[in-house]
Amino acid sequence: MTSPADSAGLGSPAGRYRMLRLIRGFEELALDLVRSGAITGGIHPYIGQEAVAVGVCAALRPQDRITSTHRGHGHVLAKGAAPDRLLAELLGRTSGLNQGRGGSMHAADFSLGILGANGIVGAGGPIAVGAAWSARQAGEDRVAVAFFGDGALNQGVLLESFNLAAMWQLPVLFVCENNGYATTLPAATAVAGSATGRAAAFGIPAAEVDGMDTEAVRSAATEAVTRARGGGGPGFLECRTYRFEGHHTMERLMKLHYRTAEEIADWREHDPLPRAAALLPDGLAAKLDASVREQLAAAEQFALGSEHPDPERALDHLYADGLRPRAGSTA
Amino acid sequence: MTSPADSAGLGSPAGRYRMLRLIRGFEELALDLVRSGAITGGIHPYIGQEAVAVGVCAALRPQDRITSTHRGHGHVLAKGAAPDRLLAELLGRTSGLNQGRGGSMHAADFSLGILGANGIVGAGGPIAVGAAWSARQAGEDRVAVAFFGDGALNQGVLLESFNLAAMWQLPVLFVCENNGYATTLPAATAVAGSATGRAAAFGIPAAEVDGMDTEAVRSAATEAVTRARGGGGPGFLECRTYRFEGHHTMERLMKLHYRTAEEIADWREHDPLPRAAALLPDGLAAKLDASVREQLAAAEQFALGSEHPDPERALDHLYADGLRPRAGSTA
Amino acid sequence: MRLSYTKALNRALTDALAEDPAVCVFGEDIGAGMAGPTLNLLDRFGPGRIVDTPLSEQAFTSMAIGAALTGRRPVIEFQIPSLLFLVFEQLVNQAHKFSLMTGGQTGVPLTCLVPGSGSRDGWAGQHSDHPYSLFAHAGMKTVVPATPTDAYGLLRSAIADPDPVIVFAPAAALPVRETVTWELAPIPLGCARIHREGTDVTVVAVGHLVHDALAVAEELAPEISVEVFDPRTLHPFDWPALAASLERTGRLVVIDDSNRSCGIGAEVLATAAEEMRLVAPPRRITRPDGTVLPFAPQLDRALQPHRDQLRRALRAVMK
Amino acid sequence: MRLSYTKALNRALTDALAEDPAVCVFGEDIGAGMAGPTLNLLDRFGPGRIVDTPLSEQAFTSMAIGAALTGRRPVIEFQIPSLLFLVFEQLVNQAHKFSLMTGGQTGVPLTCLVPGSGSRDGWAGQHSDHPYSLFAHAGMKTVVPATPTDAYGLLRSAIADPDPVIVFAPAAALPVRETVTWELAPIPLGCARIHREGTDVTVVAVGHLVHDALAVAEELAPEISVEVFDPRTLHPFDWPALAASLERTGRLVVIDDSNRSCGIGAEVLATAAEEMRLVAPPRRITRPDGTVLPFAPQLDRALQPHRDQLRRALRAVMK
Ligand SMILES: Cc1ncc(C[n+]2csc(CCOP(=O)(O)OP(=O)(O)O)c2C)c(N)n1
Ligand SMILES: Cc1ncc(C[n+]2csc(CCOP(=O)(O)OP(=O)(O)O)c2C)c(N)n1
Ligand SMILES: [Mg+2]
Ligand SMILES: [Mg+2]
Repeated sequence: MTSPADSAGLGSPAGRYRMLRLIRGFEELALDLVRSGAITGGIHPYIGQEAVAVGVCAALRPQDRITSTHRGHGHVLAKGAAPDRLLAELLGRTSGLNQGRGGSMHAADFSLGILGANGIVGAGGPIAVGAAWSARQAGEDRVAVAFFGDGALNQGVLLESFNLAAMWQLPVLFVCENNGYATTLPAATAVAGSATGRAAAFGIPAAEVDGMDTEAVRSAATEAVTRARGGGGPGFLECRTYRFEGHHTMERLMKLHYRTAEEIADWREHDPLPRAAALLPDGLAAKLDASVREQLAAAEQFALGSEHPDPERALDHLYADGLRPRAGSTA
Repeated sequence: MTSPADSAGLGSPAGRYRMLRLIRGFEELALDLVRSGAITGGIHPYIGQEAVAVGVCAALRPQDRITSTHRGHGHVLAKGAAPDRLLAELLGRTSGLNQGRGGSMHAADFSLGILGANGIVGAGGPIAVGAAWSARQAGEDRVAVAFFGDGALNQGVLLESFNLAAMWQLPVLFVCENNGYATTLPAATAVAGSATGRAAAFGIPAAEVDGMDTEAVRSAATEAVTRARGGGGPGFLECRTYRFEGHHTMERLMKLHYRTAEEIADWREHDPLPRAAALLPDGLAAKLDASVREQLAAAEQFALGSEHPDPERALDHLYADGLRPRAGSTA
Repeated sequence: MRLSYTKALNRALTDALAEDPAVCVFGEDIGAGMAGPTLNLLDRFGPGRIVDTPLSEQAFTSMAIGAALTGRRPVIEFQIPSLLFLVFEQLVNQAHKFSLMTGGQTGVPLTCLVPGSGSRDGWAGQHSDHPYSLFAHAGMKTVVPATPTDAYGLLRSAIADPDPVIVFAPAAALPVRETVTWELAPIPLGCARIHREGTDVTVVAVGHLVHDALAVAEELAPEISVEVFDPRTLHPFDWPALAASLERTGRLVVIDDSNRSCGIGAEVLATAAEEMRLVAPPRRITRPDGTVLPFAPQLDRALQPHRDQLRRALRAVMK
Repeated sequence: MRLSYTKALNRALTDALAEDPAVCVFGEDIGAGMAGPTLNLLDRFGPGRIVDTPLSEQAFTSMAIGAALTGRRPVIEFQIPSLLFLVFEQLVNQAHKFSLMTGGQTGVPLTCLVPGSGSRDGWAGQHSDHPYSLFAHAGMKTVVPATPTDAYGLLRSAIADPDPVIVFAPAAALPVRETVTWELAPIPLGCARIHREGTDVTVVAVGHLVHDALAVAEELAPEISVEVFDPRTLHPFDWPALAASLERTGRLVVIDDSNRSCGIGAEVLATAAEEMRLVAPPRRITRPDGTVLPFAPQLDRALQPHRDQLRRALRAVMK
């Protein structure tokens, strides 16, 4: 098992590029494993949106906390989770981050401040607000970040949490990854007004940023995080981005026509990876690519070689106090 | 049983004054009946806020619809419900609007487009949006109005419904009665940003109006209702107002210190009744007062003389198809 | 005609929409027909009646209630069973209560459809609940069809009903296909179906588990004569039919994919123990108390009711 | 010392806050102590720990979960039982599931307190539910204390518990007072209490109905020897204690203020029928199926379990 990188690894352009590549490579590998049937249930691939996770997490300290979404692999990796253990989680192995109990949509690593991906759109927002409140209560200068999509902008609980964060000036950064769609629904037909306007109406400083540009995201996030850490209250970032793949791997089996091939091709022109690679000295990107390939090959080997959980232990951890619930049959 | 007035009765200053007085008198009578124990459970008195209900309903046609709140008597009366049947409802009699099944917090008269008071803060908002959608579907030019308090501005479901109304340009008017408090919580410590700014962020035209001035409310409501009826989409009114009584009649039994005596006295200076009376020819207000007194005396007699429901029929109407559920005991 | 379960739901929606202009559908990605039951509805009936909604379950559920209060017959499709938790207030505290609280001034003809309830392998804890017992407790009319024909007929009746009805289409039943040689037609709510007669034991099986019960009944036929009883509607439950079945068999096993405590399994055992003929202690097979389905497929499956438990329970009640 | 139920809750909160700086309270109008249990807490512990919240139940419940995930022990006071419907997703789909889904990385030490659950005369349909069975089904630890001492002790244990716990304080139990001559202390969750021993029938009574059961037991003492069994915690339920009681009596009546179908009454009958000694068919007294309490006091009362039903049921099981 490799030791987890921490978010400090994102301090240099090279570190950030490497993380972009790691996420991209991880997702490609996961797609293969979904296709082969090794990963049950499929995933929501993050490919195309890597600059958001990397740019934001580059603005964080290891003790800061995040909440993530159904499309969470990028956030979890960028915050420092071990790719091999994340992959093992996707494969449902005991060496997984969650011992195979959570899978893609619930990957978490509390030791790194990763309070979990979440299967319910918008749910992570107020949880991050709670973490921010906690930090202030404990007298710690930890910041919390909530990642969510454009779809979540229409979830009441998220809007409620904007109000609480603003009212109480909590150290939380709301990061909206606007990839233009909630599954098949275009944001333009779903979000009245603007994302930033919505946050601003609660008195939250809100900025829009090119979500395909890691450095732009990082600088906007750094500004907001610095303000929040200093007691200046919450911030909101709308990162304009795009997912290159379908909403979920299931989509590959369906004929859906909600996006045109041209639109996808256009956005691929803005791929965050070449953009980040261009900032590096000649040849470095290729070297980093190679090291990521190795890391992922090792991760795959680790994960595929890990144990499947024992069905007898299916109810482990249902209660934190160890309470054993009654079985489903007495016969 | 008197015949219900319809909202057209609010077409003249005299009609509006009379309705203000009717609501005020009704609430005073209800307070007496709570004190005497005749009304079980107490009420949320509307005294002080009458100009909002009357001003808004004066902008409506009989076929328009409203949803109301826990503090709903004013809305229900202004939309034309018979005071005697509303009072009978508060007393739990079979002649009540809801046959004694609803009480103060659920008073409704579907024949007049009154889709009900509601015990859950914010719940009426999206129901009105649904009624507006329905009307458009049916090709009718009916408008729907949702009344709610400042407290409801923090309910996610209401914020969600702003988005749907705006996105789909539905004929609905959101009326926020900002009386400064949600029970004991001052709006200033609960609502980040402004009420109108919050609605405006969804692209809803939003105006603030003096909620103690019936004519100002009426003119702002008329503008919004006319626009909505003509296909111009939703509107939002923030009516600044005040309740002269406690949050609920229970409050009389408690020592709560969330408002000062001076504050209450200051707001009483803005009582909507004298203001509306001043617009009338000399002596008319006194005449209308007398006619309201008579009407309420008759209502009281009617209501107190009405039958109590039969406990054997406690489950009547549980299902609209007449399904009789199993009893709570077979012995 | 070969009819799949999903296609049956699709047909029911199509026929209801065609028959009654008041019927309309709300939900996420229903324009694309993503979950199946709404396929092609948008093309045929247009965006005025097939409404692709933003991710605002609470508001659009309440909106549908408002529409139902004013003459429409809305159907809502929910993508995941746990979205029902998100709109629990709207369903249980609003839709269910309007009729009584208004003294019968209105019904709320709202239908909620959950295609893919229960576990779908690999969707993990927040997407795999089977919360029908919660709604039976609250008193909403609750329907869990096991077959395509029943799915069609019960969904039609749900839409026509003046009260709110919730229809669970278990993920494990979606692959079921039937050769249908008869005319599809509405099936009344509240009527059980006996899929197989027997004289020794009555097995009450809910939803997809009807098929497991039938398989086990066949398998054990030489040994035990099993009656397979599908309630189809959990509330109102067809108690007279159950009493009649127990008159014949006197023995009862329930197989139910909801959590054990206070599940429909408990209700069936309780009512039978209280009011019906039982010659041996009854048994139920359920998910464990308070189950959260773990992600790993082996763990997920280990917590769902399975055939082996049913075999053991049948033998136990025969002892 | 004369201790009221509400004061006992107030003491439990005060003692927990004083003992552990991680404990904090969220809720509406708790600064003013409006419902009773939070009286004077703001003065003593300050706004940093006693947090008067805007009317955003979903967000502040999730916030409390976030706080619980990061070292705090939040208590939320809900003003009305139906607010639990509004936060059903947050409680059942988030708080309850974190421990298993994270593979044991975290607990969620969150306590939800509902002072005034069930009917309060005249509050009508949306304010009068008693939804504890829903949470027992979902698997949240669910507590319904009947007496001031138990209210104190169980609330203390709930706050100290590493899992989410929901504590219902029935409106009809709030007027109960006790003369307390002992030291108040935590009472472990999951342990039933036998208020009165008997040899003929075990009456399982939930919450305020314990007092009705005791009164009826006294009254019928010359005729029937009634054991009054208060589960105190509905999930986890103290099954061994019930089995032991039924070993003695062999007869069972449950009196439970939740809806009939899939209520805790059903669970007790089912488990007893399945696994315990019963010499006569058991009985339960509940609210009717799918109850919505009408406003008029006579109608409201007619749908709640009452003593006369209990008398009849006791005589019926003795036949
Ligand atoms: C509250 C809720 N509603 C619906 C779903 C089903 N669902 C899962 S992801 C998704 C779309 C989310 O869109 P967005 O927030 O933009 O995130 P993206 O998928 O684009 O990353 C939907 C509808 C859900 N999981 N939770
Ligand atoms: C969702 C919800 N939360 C809490 C309550 C309890 N409650 C009833 S009225 C009220 C205050 C409402 O304030 P506001 O919306 O400003 O209306 P007002 O009472 O001032 O008219 C509260 C907290 C409720 N009924 N519904
Ligand atoms: Mg999106
Ligand atoms: Mg207010």
